[in-house]
Amino acid sequence: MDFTVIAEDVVHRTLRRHVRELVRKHAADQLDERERRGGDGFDEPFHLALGRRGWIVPTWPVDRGGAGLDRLGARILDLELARARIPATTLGITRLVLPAVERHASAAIRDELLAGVALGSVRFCLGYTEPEGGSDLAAARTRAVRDGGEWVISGTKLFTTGAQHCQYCFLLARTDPSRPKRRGLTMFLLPLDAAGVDIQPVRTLSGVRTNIVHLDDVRVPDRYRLGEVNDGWAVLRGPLDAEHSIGPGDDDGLDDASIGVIFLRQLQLALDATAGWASERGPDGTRPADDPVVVHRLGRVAVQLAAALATPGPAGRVRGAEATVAGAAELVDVLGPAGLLDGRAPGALESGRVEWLHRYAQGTTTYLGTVEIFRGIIAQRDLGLPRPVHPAGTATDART
Amino acid sequence: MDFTVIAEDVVHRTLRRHVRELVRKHAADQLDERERRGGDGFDEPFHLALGRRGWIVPTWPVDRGGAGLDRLGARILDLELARARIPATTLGITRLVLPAVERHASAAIRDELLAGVALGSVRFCLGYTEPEGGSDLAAARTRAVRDGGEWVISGTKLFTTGAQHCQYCFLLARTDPSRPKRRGLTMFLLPLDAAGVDIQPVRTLSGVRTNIVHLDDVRVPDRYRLGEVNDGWAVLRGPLDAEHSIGPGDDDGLDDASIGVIFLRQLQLALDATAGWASERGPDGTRPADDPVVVHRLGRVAVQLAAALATPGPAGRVRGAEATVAGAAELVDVLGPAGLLDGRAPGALESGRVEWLHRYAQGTTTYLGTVEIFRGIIAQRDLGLPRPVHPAGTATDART
Amino acid sequence: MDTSELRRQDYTLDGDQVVLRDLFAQFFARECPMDVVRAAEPTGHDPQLWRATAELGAMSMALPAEAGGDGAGIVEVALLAEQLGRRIAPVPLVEHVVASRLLAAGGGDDPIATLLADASRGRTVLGLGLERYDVPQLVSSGAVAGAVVGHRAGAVVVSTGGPQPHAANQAGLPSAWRDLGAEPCVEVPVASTAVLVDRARRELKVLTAAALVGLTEGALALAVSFVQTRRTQGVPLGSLQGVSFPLADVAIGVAGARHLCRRAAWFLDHEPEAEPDLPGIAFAYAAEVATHGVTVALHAHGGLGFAVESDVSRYFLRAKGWTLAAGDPGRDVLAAGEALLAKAARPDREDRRWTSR
Amino acid sequence: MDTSELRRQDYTLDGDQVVLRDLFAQFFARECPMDVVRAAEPTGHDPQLWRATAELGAMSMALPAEAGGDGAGIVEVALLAEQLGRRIAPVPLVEHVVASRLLAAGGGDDPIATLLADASRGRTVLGLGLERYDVPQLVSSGAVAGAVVGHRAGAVVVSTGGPQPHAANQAGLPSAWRDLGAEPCVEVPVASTAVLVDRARRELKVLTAAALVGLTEGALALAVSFVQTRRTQGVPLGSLQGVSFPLADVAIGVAGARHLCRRAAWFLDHEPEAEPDLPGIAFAYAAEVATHGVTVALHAHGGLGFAVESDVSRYFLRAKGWTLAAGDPGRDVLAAGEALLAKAARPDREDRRWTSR
Repeated sequence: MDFTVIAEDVVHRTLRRHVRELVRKHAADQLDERERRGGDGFDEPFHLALGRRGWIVPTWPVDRGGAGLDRLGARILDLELARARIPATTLGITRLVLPAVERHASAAIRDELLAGVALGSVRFCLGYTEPEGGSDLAAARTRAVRDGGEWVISGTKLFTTGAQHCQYCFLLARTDPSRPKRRGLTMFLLPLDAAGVDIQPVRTLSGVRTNIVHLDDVRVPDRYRLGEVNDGWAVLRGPLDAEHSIGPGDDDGLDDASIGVIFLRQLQLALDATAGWASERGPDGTRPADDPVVVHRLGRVAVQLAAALATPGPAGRVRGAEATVAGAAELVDVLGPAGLLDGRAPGALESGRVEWLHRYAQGTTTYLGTVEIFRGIIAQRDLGLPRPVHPAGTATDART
Repeated sequence: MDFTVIAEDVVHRTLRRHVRELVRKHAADQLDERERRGGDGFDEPFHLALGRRGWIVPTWPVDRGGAGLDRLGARILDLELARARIPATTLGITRLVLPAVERHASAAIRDELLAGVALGSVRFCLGYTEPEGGSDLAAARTRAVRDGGEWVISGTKLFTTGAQHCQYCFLLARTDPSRPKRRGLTMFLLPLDAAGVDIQPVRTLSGVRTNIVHLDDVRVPDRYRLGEVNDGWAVLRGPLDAEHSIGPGDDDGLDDASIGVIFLRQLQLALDATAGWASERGPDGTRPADDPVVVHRLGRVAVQLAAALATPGPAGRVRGAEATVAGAAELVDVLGPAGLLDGRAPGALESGRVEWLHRYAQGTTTYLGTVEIFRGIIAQRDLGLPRPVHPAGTATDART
Repeated sequence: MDTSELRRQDYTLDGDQVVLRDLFAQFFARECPMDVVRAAEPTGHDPQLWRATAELGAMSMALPAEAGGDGAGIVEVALLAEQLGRRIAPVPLVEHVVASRLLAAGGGDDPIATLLADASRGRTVLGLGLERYDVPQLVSSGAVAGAVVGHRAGAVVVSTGGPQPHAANQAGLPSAWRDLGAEPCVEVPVASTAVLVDRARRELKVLTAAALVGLTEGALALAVSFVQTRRTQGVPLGSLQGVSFPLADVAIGVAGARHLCRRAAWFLDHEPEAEPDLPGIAFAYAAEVATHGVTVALHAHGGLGFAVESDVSRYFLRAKGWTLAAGDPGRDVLAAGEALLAKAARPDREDRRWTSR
Repeated sequence: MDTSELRRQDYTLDGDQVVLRDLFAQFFARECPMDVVRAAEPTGHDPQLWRATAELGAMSMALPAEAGGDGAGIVEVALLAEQLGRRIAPVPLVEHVVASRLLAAGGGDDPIATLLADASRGRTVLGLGLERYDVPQLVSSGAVAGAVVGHRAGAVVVSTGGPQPHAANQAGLPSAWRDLGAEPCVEVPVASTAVLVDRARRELKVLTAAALVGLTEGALALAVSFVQTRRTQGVPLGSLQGVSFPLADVAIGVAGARHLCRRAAWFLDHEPEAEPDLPGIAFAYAAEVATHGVTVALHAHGGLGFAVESDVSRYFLRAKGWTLAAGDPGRDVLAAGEALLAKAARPDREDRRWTSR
């Protein structure tokens, strides 16, 4: 147990200064506002600038394209980027997929890919979900059929956020429909510039763009396969566990309790904004903070936020999302109708931050796995409850 | 749509006066307090007194033991009994079972039984639930085996509330284990004074006694069978639908929205009591009602109470129970630790009414069918969602 | 609500009301498919639908006969509001009807009579601005309302400054900031401003609650239809309790909120002073049910619900905005607590407990 | 909690703490099976368990070395409280430890020193009475506490009136009304009453929160074990999402509340002024989790949970009583709101937003 403020030595202080300078130089502190108006979780100049400094893979050695930072340095970097509210969806996904690429990519492409990732020129998006399957990833129907040294891939993938800025899609495909569903899957790094790849934008409530990717007989050389044929589930597992906040992690207190912190940072900003609003006199001369019921309602959000931030693993994912949804609704109620104005409308409160949060929050219960998936994981893995029994006789294992 | 105060004519006014006189004469307005200290939902002298006036079956003609009341008269009677907080568990269950007895009892016993019910000398308890089955009533294992003109019945029934004061148990038993589970059941009116019946008390959190009834080779003449052999599910259906607040009902506005009103009357009493407490100065000189946060919390309970009272059918059962559970917890918090004192302890608040409600409430989500049963009914019957699919291939129909 | 009181508890619609409800339901189903909703999003108002609604008689039905109306009550308008909500129709009808009824209390002289006649035919949109008169307020139909009915010390007034620039908002409402005090304005001669404004507030709450009931039911219907047709893990998605139970909870909320609205509307029409806190209670509960309901319905669609193209997302976006246009439901919760405490302190309290003596 | 601050976020127990936790867990599992809990119900206190707890060193561990203690912190006592809660042990240890630490601030002179020495060996039960001194207050261990530590204007005092008649209560607490001002009493010489009483309140909240975490986990364990072994509709009861998801929600609450308690305890020990509202937040959340958790756990048992004989009913009965003995969590929610607003109004607010400039 340790919650001390970490003493920074001169190296870390310098690093922090350098990150802030980079942010200022790229006016990256304004990306957040652009993002809320309708962004796509990515800014190429800034991403490449990170790459030039080795900050995409900060703990890798400099000669591999990293910055040779220790874990503390990497934490400082991440906190500074978060503090500056840098949109980091594609950065996060690229980092999530990276270990699977390191471990499973063929020798033919690995070094080039890793170097590209470090530089910022190679980015990954996820190709898991399909129109029919929902959160049952193992039901993937996208077909990959071997044809000599190539695979011919057809199917449709949803929620391939960032695909328009990425070079590869971390793709789950069915290679053997005759085997039990998890044993007939193979992972690929699908080059997104291949013929037959069609990326269609999908706008989400938060303003962020995601995509549908249609694959129509896309020919992919075998060297873009990750891991063994029909062993895709094992390859997928690493990124999936990381995304689900499962796994041992490091014990040095340099990780957040759960990946839910991504949502909760937004809730915190909106709560602080609402508290700021409540502390000032409105046009009618009253101070909302003088009303105990308002104070109590803000206190409720503060308690839920603190609890969610402390909740670990998959539990933290669920609490993070649900605290964000409930908190957003409460803050909107407190602000009243002006709190729902578009940030650019006259009289909008707090630049529309709460209005945006209210829309954004609705994605958090699905994004990176539905809360139902996580409840299933907790019921089975933490509580040891029996798996749901389905008619095929195959009980569903939520620990996926 | 009609919520007018109903004008009472002289007959109804007289009836109301008579009910109040009966309550006063039996000091029945004190039964409530006794009940909360640990009652059993029944007071024999009062029940018999009701019978003498024809008020157990108030709408039956006088010559059949009723009071010949119209539906308005019956409503006045029930409201007066509720206002006086008469414990009426056994009365309610007896009335619930009565239509099935009228319809399905053999000629050999029917008239005697109906006359006894009207007099108050014949009362019924429910024999549905078993130790293993939980709310899956159709899984009943209590066996009834034919032996000439008799049945030999063995098994165990839980939650046979009132059995110690009843003459018959409305019993669900399996008569043919080889048939699909709902088609091998038969209903009986099991005489509780038969040899082999063992009634063991079970105390509940609310202080009210329920029972486990063990049946060990109890011999029951065939005339106590209700309906056809193996057709018990159809016999059970009527009382079950009534209990579940399903069915057309009458459109004269003389019914409560749902059976949940039973719980909600208790919540209302506790809320009124807490409001009364909050309106007075405490020992430290402050008036809780002067604190807006207290007012807001009481307001929340008031809103939930009003909503639950208006919610019809199975939905009303769920809201009634859940509003009672949540409301009790909130009221306890508002009262503070003294609100949890036993009603007889010095300094107890409002005679321990809220303390008692907090315990009582926990039974309401199970009593007369679990809230999960009702959610299933609503999902399938009202929303048309598909039934849960279980491995045996038999989808579960919640509409039972 | 006194559970021992001998009142009818009849929530059913009579024959005429069923006909009316079905008429409104068919009207909005026909005139307001989702593409109409989407097409109106930039401004939040569809003038063609507005005219059709006027032709239906929706704007005059609840006016007194002297004002050319049919003398229908809030009960009937609530049936209309529910069906409007069911299709999230982009017309600011609820505010308009409440404002018209408030104007109608001013009697039959010009210029009020002309304004009212225009309003009852839909030629003018009336907004409602019941917040403080001396500071600019966000009027939910202020971008299309030719006139806004408000009040200042002791007087009901109509500000006729005409539509103001649209204040874009999440809910797709034709909102605008209106500074009523700065607009040209006419005083409406009424007997008691306080009583009428209070009455208008209560009507607004009940009708908004009814619209929210319809809105929530509409979102629920989309979710039910979605999970009925999808499969997961080899079984229908909607057969899983993790999916069906939350939807059942929404249905439970809708059933109760609908009844509560009907009750509140009936009391407004027949015994407005018998349960004065009921409109606020119905509104607070309908708001809670809507907030929860649209979130559950959207989530039931998985990631697809989060797409701007999904129909359910349109319902989600309106739930909060429609609510807040009628006030913060937290205020009504507080008021319900105050009403409870006022009753607790009443001298007749002991009388209601006669059996304990 | 500032998500951008560079603090360690290490919630894990170190080796010594794991040993301690396991020791406490084994102790209560061994010494406090359910029959001990039930046997103690009439008075809410088990003197034999009390003595065993004293022999374990639980009453002296968190006292300073000068007072014969081991100088452990609230972190360690919280580990103890959690395990005590896990078995709903009928000993008023939390109040006793907090009261002892408050006394220990008074230095080493008699009669305080003797009282403290007795308390640290369990020979006297110390109660905590931090409500207003001038009116009788319900002291959660007042029926067994020889002395109760309280405060009046500017002074910490110990009232030594001895145990008072038990006030029977739902939670099975050894509560009694104590009129501290009317009992014989000793003033405790301390530097700052306000600071120490505030500190004691915060300790009480954190330790109560820890006890509630253990209590909720205990109830959850019973429910899990129940639904693991039952079948319904041909499948294991616990395999239905309608059963397993609510239990998962309880587990989610327990995981978060436990971490929040650890964090709050650590800050009390190391930087008490860095996050002063954290004890209240941890308490409010643990109370919410416990209220919800015991209800879900009881309900998972079906009708059997509602029987007095069910073990889970004992957990249910204690959750609220243990909570309220440390105060109304609604007050702490309000305080969290006040702290937030105080921060919002602080001049350094803009500094925290440097990137927006």
